[in-house]
Amino acid sequence: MEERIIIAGFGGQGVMAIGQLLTYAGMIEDKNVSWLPSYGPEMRGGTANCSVVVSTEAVGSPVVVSPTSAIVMNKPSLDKFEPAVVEGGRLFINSSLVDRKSNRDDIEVYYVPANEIANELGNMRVANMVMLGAYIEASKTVSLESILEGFTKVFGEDKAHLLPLNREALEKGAEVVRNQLATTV
Amino acid sequence: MEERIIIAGFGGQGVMAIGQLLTYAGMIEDKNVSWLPSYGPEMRGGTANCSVVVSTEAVGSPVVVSPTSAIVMNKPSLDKFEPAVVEGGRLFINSSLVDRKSNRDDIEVYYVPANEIANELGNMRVANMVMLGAYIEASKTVSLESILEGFTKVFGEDKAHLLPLNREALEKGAEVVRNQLATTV
Amino acid sequence: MTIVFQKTRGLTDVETHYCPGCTHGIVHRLVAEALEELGVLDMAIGVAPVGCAVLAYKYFNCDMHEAAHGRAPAVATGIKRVRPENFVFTYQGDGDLASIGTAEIVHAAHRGEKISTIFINNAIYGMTGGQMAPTTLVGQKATTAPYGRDEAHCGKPIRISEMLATIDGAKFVERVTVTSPAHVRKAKKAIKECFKVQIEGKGFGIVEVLSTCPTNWGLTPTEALKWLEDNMIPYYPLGNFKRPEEVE
Amino acid sequence: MTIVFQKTRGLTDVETHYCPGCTHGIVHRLVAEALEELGVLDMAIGVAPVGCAVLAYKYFNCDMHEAAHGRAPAVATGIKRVRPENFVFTYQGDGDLASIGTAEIVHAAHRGEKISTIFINNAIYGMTGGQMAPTTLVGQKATTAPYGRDEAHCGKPIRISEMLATIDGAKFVERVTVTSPAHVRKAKKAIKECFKVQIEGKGFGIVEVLSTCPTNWGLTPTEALKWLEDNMIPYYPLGNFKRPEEVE
Amino acid sequence: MAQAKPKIRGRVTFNEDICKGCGLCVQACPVNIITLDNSKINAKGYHPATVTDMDKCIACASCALMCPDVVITVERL
Amino acid sequence: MAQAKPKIRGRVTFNEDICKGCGLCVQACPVNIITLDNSKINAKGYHPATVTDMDKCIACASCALMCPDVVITVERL
Amino acid sequence: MAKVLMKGNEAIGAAAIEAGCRYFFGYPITPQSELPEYMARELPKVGGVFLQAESEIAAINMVYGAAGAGARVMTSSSSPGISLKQEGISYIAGAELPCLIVNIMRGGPGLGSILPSQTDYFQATRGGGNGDYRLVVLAPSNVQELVDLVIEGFDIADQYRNPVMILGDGMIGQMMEPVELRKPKQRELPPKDWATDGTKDKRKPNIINSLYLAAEELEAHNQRLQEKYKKIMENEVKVESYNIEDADVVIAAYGTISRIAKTAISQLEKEGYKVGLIRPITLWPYPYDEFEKINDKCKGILTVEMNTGQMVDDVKIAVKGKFPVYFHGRTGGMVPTPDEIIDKVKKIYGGEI
Amino acid sequence: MAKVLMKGNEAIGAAAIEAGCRYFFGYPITPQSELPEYMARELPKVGGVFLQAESEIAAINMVYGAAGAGARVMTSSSSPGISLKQEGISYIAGAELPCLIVNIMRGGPGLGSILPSQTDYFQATRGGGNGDYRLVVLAPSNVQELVDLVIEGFDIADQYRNPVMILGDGMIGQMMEPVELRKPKQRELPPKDWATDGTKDKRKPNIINSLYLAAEELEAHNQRLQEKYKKIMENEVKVESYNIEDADVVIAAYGTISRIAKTAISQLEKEGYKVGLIRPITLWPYPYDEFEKINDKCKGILTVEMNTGQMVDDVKIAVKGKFPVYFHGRTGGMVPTPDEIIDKVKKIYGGEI
Ligand SMILES: Cc1ncc(C[n+]2csc(CCOP(=O)(O)OP(=O)(O)O)c2C)c(N)n1
Ligand SMILES: Cc1ncc(C[n+]2csc(CCOP(=O)(O)OP(=O)(O)O)c2C)c(N)n1
Ligand code: SF4
Ligand code: SF4
Ligand code: SF4
Ligand code: SF4
Ligand code: SF4
Ligand code: SF4
Ligand SMILES: [Mg+2]
Ligand SMILES: [Mg+2]
Repeated sequence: MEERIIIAGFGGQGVMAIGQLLTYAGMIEDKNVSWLPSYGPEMRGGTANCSVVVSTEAVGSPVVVSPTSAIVMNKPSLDKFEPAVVEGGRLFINSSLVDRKSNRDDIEVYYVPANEIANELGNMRVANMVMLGAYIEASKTVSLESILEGFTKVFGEDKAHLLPLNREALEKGAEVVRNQLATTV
Repeated sequence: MEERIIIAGFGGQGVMAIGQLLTYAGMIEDKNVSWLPSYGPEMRGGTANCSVVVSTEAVGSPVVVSPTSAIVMNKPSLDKFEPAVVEGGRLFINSSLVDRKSNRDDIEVYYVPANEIANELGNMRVANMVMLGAYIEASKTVSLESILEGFTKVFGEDKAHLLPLNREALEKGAEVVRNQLATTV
Repeated sequence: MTIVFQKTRGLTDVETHYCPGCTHGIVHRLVAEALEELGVLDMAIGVAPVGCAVLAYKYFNCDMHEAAHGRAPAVATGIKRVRPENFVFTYQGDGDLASIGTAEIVHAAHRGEKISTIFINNAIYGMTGGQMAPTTLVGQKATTAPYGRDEAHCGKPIRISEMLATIDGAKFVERVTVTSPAHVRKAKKAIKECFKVQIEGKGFGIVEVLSTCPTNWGLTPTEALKWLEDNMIPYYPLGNFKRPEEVE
Repeated sequence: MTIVFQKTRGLTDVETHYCPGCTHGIVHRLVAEALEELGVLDMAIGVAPVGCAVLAYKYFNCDMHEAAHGRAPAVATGIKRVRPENFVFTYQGDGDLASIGTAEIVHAAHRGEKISTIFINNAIYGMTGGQMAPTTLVGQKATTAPYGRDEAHCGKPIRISEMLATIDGAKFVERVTVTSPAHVRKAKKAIKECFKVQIEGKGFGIVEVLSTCPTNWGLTPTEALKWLEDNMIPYYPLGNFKRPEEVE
Repeated sequence: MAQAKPKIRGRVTFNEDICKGCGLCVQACPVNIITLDNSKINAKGYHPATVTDMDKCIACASCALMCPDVVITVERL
Repeated sequence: MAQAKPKIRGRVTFNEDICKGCGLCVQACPVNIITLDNSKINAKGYHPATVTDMDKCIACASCALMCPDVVITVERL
Repeated sequence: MAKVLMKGNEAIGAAAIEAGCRYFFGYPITPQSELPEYMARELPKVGGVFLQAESEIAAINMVYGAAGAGARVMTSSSSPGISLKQEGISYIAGAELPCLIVNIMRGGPGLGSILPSQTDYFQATRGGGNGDYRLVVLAPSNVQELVDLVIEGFDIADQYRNPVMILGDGMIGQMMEPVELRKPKQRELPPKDWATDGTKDKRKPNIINSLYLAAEELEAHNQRLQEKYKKIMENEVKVESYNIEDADVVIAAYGTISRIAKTAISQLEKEGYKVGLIRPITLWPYPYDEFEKINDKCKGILTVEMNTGQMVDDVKIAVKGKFPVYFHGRTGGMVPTPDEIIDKVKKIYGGEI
Repeated sequence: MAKVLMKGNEAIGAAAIEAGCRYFFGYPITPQSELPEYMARELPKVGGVFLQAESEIAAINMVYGAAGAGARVMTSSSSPGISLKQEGISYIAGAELPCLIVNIMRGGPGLGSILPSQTDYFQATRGGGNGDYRLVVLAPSNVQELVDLVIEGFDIADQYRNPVMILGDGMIGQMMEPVELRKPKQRELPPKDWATDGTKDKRKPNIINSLYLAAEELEAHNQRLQEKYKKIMENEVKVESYNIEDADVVIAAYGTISRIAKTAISQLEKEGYKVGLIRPITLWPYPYDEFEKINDKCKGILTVEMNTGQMVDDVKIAVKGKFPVYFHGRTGGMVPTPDEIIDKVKKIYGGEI
């Protein structure tokens, strides 16, 4: 198993953070993992993305060129990474901020109204966790428990009180996927 | 013909200058020439020397390791360069400042009381020219006229008035050699 | 109907990459206006630094050089010596000018190079993500001073204008800020006066502009203005430190 | 019978390579005496420059580093940060400190490094054969200013002590000379006071010594002393520019 | 109510597309007629500045002087 | 002739071998008793400094203070 | 110690502290700034000193001072900043002082970009500074190896009194991977009795220096250095190789790029190609001998780098004309993909290049 | 023009002025200080500007500015000073500006000594700075050639918009030989329409720059550079060779050392040995092809340098394992003698090494 994930969005949407969380969870589950941020000129005020690899083999290239999954939090990211997803791969679209549908029909596409859900949960900043929840539900790359275990490692012990909120966000995201799978199947 | 000359003495004795003069004269006579100063740590307050090559062929190494002639203006220079002179070569010793004799018997050795002669001429600073006069008389590497032709090139037009004095110094040096040859023969 | 304010020809149409509310943008405009108003835009050659203003060569509508970090005054010297008839300026940050480029600015001043320098003091390394600058205030946090700048460890911030004013060849030295329209007007006046010192061949001139870095200060743009006024101005007094006597 | 004057233990027995009458030698002795008299010789670590004093590491009877040209203050910083309990000093010429090493000396001062600097201002590059220094006087000839230093071309000489005195971390700044026994005594006093500033942990100190270079000035040693007094002192006023308040 | 003296009137135009929503103009306006339009997001992703009551504008150009992105043109009517 | 008050007397010793004949001590001596000995050339090639009239020495150490080469030792007798 | 997920730049800091490094002098530059930032946070906690220098030049000269005073000390920068350090590095090598220098390379020349590259290979392995000196140059391919090499690097530096360089690209500095801080093999390290800490009137002054005015002395010094370098060449070569006894094509690649090469190789193997790998871990001393082990029927060596072909010189020197040497490189922050490599290998197979 | 006797350093200055160079920015350092001193004297006479910079770094950045402003400009230094210029040189190469940089090499590493050496061969030919750039490196062996190469060097720089380096040792800087200032072959030089002299409202702004933030752009820029370098490699190789079709041993040497090699060779010929010479005049582009012409029965190549063996790498690359490569070097200011070379050649003949 080798999952090569790209997570992309505006700076500030927390794409780096969920990438790290996913990587941490993979490590906890004794998989081989790597996380690589984009840190190029697009950083300032623009979009940000990171590459995550979770694999049962040693990680080859930490640069993900043809992702098995892509999580896109805004429209520019969709435009950029949609074509790169491998055939049979998965694409997770934050449908709160992206108004178009994917035009790939050879991959699984999930539409997650992440900002709306986060809003309902009372904290816009967990939109990223909603997307992550959706992703792990669909891909089973790591378990939700591993994600939560990594939470304080990535965000620090002083963020422990936010665990329940984040668990809820992850679960809501997972729910969207389950529902979508239910309707499509 | 290849003359490889080392000229050595205290800083201030004008060894660099007569080296340049000789080189210039060689150039005037359409020979191949090079002049290379020592500029190492021994410079400050110590001894100075230069390598001159005058040759009918292209000059190979500008560094003179085994001189065909050596002109030494003081004792440390004699000590340093006496052993280096090639068999059959020439050694010119400023006997005003060097109190010992050469212990080589396979080379021509000339003893020139350069400072005394210069003193007689009323200018201690031409001791170097006395030595040079001796050298060209013995070696015939270049003519005295060529040396004089190069004089203002090396010392500047404003030193032209010193030409007669310097000619005299050169000739006195030559005389010493002629006399010495006369006695030895 | 008269136009009271519009974009100067001294700026290109390229949108800047500066963060929202960063006062680099204000200073760019003032410099460009001064070039235009003094009639030297078409003969101006600017030198951009390494720092947030690294892309200034895209923004000023005149010939530009991108210099190595800190070396803008040396680059400007090279240009000015070749083209004494042109107007030559550098635009530098506090990491660039007050840290790595200390020797170059001091000696441009010392030689009395007929160049003009705009010095953006934002008490931080903006471009590289908020490291400490020599101008960072005592107690101010930076990524390389995570517990706040500690005087015992690395001294008090350096006051560049005061230092350069001791150098004879520096003929114009003034510190301004751009935290309010009134300050912006004063800053522009200083920049123009500084530029005139070059145009009149009198020597080296520098305008230090206390500037904000909302991003790395972790403040909103308006909070940043206030922080600057409350914290920087008391340590870095505004005012003119030197001008050619005739101008005074 | 008492010994009024003898060679200090602070100097090794190695004969210096300095030209006859060069005042580098006097300053060496004063520094060595100060180290001995303040009881820090055995814990001293000195930093030699690139310049005529390049071989100072052979002359001072304590641990020594030979630094790259101009970088002695940075080298001293590295040493002092590792060995805060030791006494660390640099000995630098005006090419070394006032030209290539400008940034390093300014920032050692700015950080308030607890090191002491002896700055030999002889208005020339001695070691390399008499090129112009930033401290060369207007009109003074040098091999790279063959027609005399021209203010219009490269400004007036820089006054380092005045400049460094504007920096907070520089706690002791004094300019002295060694052209007479009286001046030599004053110079020694300044050096000792400067060293004490380090010993007491107060910050950075520097003593600028106006010094001769008979060789490259083309003067005899005694003429050189006079030239210094007649020409350098008027431009470089002697005196203390800064001392810690408590000491004053 | 005091007699209004003949008032200078102005008009400001925002090049909305390049506004970064920093709010410096908002704070600078002496008559407080600029706000950030939270209902809009421009191409750069910011809420652009806009004038609520143009009639009150006195063409003082304070907004323009403070704008780091040269978004604003000011006319005196 | 005025009555001589009890005078301080001194002795200076030169480490001649390392003297560079610069003359700074000559100029520094308030009682003018140092000269360069033109009749001698030391190992370094210089005319070393020497005292002409030791009795006049007042042990002021001016010579030693000015000597760049630490050639001189001064004693008070 | 349990594994933790760390960014390469921060892992360097953690490893250095683990190795006993207590002094860091540096200057910010992307993409390595997380390292000084980490040191600024962590060194004070262990009684160490982080100091931001006024420039890279000041930083390397502070390192020179600190190393001479006997400390385990390090500095780091990225390409243009490393260029500025060249004089200082030459002095440190000349004075034979141990220290660790990290170069997290970015695109060049000049200001270039902040994206990853391997474009300072020549500078690192041949000396960008003046004189005949060598750095031990270590090129890790993942964060664990980075950590291991940093820790061992300090020992190598101390053992030989020689500066050691960690040569990484922006990628390894920025990426996160699981790491464990573990001790390297024990080395016997000579005492630092040459360090300056004051004579305390108990010994002759110690002198840190690279100046030898007399030709004979400087030559003798250079001979000593060369003998030391010979010893390092004999003892410290590190290389990973794979299947070179059997391969039809051997890829030579170092650092993160070697991982991409590995991905390409396993893909190629699935398609039936026999492709080997030589991954130099020490770029100096270079593992020339490893290339002798390549089987005779090998069709060629493909060097892959994020530059325009610098290690190619060493590969050519190593193979001595026995095999053709091909090159694939990307520059400016572009990263070679497995597909590009696969394509190139197939072309070599097919005799198309 | 008649021949005059000139010191190498001064001859460089005279040649530069002859070539139209009017701007010099430098900093004193032995053994090249006569060059700035000459320029300080002579440039004002021809309306040029000599400026002593505050440091080598300032000097090279002044050159960057002046070159960008369209001037023929030069700087010079010696080894440690050249190390300091590496960032600046990388910027100049990156921004594609023409200029002449002179390195009159001295002993290293570090402060080393002031005596002649050839110890910056790697730095000059491989780039001591960051990034994939190249300097055209010219290595004259006598003062006349020095003068010729300086004059042509300015043209090469302008033709390719690339910095050119004159790499000499302290010996060539200090020695006097007869020289004649003569024009090189005429080249067609492109107009400097990229230079900054103010838009005068007649054109778009000119920008001098080496920053390309986007990977694609920087890669494209590097590709352009590489294409230019390829052209230079095709057109500008200069090499002198002697008797390589027949020699039993070929000596490879450059600069002044090649003269010593020649002396050795003529001595050896007298004794009946057949010894050839390859003397690269351009060290980059390197005359690799010349080595192809060496006859098959040659027993080996002896590289002679005043360093510990740097050009040896290029010789190995050139001969591709066809001949054994030997080395003889002296360092620290020691100069190889003809006798040493003769001895080494005889040993190669005798199979003793
Ligand atoms: C030689 C070199 N060192 C370091 C850097 C990295 N660098 C880029 S910008 C910068 C600091 C900029 O700070 P400042 O000059 O204050 O400008 P600001 O971004 O705050 O406007 C640094 C250190 C570099 N590009 N080159
Ligand atoms: C990087 C570098 N640049 C230049 C030099 C050459 N150099 C040696 S000493 C010196 C100047 C010394 O002058 P100063 O500091 O005034 O000392 P002084 O000799 O006058 O005492 C220079 C430029 C060098 N060794 N290293
Ligand atoms: S980082 Fe700071 S200085 Fe740079 S553009 Fe952003 S706000 Fe301005
Ligand atoms: S050159 Fe000048 S400074 Fe140097 S030792 Fe001689 S007199 Fe002193
Ligand atoms: S011109 Fe003045 S009044 Fe009008 S909007 Fe701008 S700041 Fe407000
Ligand atoms: S100041 Fe300019 S950029 Fe900022 S909100 Fe106002 S118009 Fe927009
Ligand atoms: S001690 Fe005083 S009096 Fe005696 S010789 Fe020296 S200077 Fe003259
Ligand atoms: S001062 Fe010293 S060196 Fe000079 S002459 Fe007197 S004793 Fe000799
Ligand atoms: Mg800043
Ligand atoms: Mg000096």
